[in-house]
Amino acid sequence: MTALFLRDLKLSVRAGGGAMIGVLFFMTVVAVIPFGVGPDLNLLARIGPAILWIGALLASLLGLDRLFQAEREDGSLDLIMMQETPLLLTVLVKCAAHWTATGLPLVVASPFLGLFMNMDERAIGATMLTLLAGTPAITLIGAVGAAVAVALPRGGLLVSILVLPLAIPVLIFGVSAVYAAIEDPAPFLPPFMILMAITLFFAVIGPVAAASALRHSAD
Amino acid sequence: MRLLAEGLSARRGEDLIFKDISFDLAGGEALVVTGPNGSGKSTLLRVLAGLLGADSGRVRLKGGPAGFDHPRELSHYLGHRNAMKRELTVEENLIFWQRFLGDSPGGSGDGLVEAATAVGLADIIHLPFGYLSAGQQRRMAMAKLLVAYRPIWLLDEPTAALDVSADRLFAGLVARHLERGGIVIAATHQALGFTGVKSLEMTGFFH
Amino acid sequence: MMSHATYVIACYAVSAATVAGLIFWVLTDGRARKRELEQLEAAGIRRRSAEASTGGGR
Amino acid sequence: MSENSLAIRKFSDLANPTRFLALAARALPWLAALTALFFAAGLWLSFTTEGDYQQGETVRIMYVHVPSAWLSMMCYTVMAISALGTLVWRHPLADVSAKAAAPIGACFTFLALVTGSLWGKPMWGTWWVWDARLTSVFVLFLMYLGLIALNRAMDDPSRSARVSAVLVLVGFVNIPIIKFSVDWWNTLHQPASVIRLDGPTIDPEFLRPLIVMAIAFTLLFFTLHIGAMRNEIWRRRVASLRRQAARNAGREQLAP
Repeated sequence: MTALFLRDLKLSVRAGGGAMIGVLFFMTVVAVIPFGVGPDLNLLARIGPAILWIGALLASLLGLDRLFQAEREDGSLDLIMMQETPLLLTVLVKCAAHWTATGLPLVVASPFLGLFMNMDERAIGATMLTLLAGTPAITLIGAVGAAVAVALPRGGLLVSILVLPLAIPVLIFGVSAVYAAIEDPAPFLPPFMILMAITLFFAVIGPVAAASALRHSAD
Repeated sequence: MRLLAEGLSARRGEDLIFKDISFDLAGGEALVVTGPNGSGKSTLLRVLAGLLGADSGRVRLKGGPAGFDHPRELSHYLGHRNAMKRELTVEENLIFWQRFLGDSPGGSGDGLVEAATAVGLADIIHLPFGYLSAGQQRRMAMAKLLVAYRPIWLLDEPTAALDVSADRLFAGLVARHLERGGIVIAATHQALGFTGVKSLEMTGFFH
Repeated sequence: MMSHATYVIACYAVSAATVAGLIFWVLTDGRARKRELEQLEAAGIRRRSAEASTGGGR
Repeated sequence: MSENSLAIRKFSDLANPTRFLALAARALPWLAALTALFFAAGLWLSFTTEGDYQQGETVRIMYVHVPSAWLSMMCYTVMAISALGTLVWRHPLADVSAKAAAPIGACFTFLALVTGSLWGKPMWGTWWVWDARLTSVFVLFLMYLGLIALNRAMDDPSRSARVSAVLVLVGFVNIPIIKFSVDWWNTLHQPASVIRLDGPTIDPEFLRPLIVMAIAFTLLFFTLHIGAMRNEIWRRRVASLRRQAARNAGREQLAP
């Protein structure tokens, strides 16, 4: 299993890998927002956490469609599915590798983009923390979409359409936890706990659903 | 160890691909599946590999290691595609499969260099897989059969991209596997060039 | 105005780190490539143009 | 190699990668030594000169910030010229030069952004404002990263060369925008004070370390660029040798 994890990490940083593209997309999306809403620093500080979250959500969906499709195209998926290790464990490991390659860089880049958004230290810290807790959930939900769309010729866009509605709860609680951290009356912990619960929930549901989708899409 | 197929039939979508296929293979025996395109050779192998469900009938393993009653986990499956990543070197690919597949009980796989030598390409394992020609890629995919031990080999058109000398080399690998008591089931258009094998001709249906 | 010294030091530290990283990248990358070339040459693989220039005296 | 073969007679001689490698091997130690010398002088000057009465100690940030900002633009200009070389003159080294310059340019742009922020926090009270110059430099940074990603995404250098050359040239419109943004729009960033038609407006006390540091950074850029180009040439040779090795391995198999 470590072999699979390491291989997927290697593949994502090698030529043509998606590790850097996600962060770049994240930065570009966030950099474009001020052109749209104007350079009003107070306004940017207010909407900053939401923009960072939406940017991270879109960026982490970016490479997901290749998660199983690339394996299927070169025949590796057949071999992976024949093994005695439970398929859902394999899916979980693949998700972990994918998140380490694309999700973690987003979390690391978020404080810098927070500065661009004129957010204060508290908001930046809260955003980073919620992204750290929330982006794995997006990857895990995305794995289900990727598994469903694995056999489709142009599954890329479809994965995003399938996954985005499912990821809305993550967005809601992620953003509300950040705002709770900035604005005093609302407590930070309850939404943050719900966010972590969502992640844990999808850590169970995601691999199970993805594994069964993969089994049924075999041909 | 015996591999038994009893009255297998399979469908793809609504179409029946084949029906009532039975065979019985003991260790050291090979089965060559022949037949025209579309007669269901690949489907049969995928059913044996457990990648497709059989419509009726079943595949059984007798006298194998305890806990394995389907050949799936004791099989190597070499499909049309090589299951190697173009971006990684051959060495990285083989190490990955060696570690990921692991050895089945009752044997152990060859070392990396040994396996690459067996397919005649030991000096280029440090190259990225994408640099290799189609024939070399196919041979490296065969080296994958050697790095992790599996008693059963399921081979789908194994020699499609190979020239004559590589064909012979491959026949040697299969013969060695049979000598050690392995089972080989190969679907192919070409004669594999080894003797003493069972054969199964698939005719397909004409609607 | 000593409070600003932190910013100055941070600035020079970041610059030094970035420049050092660049230099390190160029050096290690060069070494790795050179080693690969030597390995290939040891394996008996030569560039055709190199063979031509040693043989023909271009 | 004889001394004769090292002499560059025509401009086209530079096109030969082998010549370039030989030249780089000779020039690099000198360039590196010169860079170190200028950096020593520049750093000494920048820490011994007086602080500005208005900016205080933070004026020392300028000695790093201005050269990196200047290099971020110069590096892109080098890449644009290389892109022209790829597309118009089909110069074989032009593509190597453009590819090698991208990561270096990205690093200097990053430095310009970071040091600018570190200056902005005490002076303007904020890390970042979306003003014309800052924003256009940030866009430049994103362009560098995009080009690096593009170069990495395509494994065949000859194919990627043209494509990224086109992209570099299209992106070049950003450079004049950065340069003149402070003059065209009235923004927070102060206007150019060194390179002006009517001579520098800056106090010679600050000008001296600034110029020495600018020279040092420029030398550093060229040293790194030549080094990176050499690495890129080596990388391509390794790749072509490997393909050759793969072909040879097939031939040996056929021979017996």
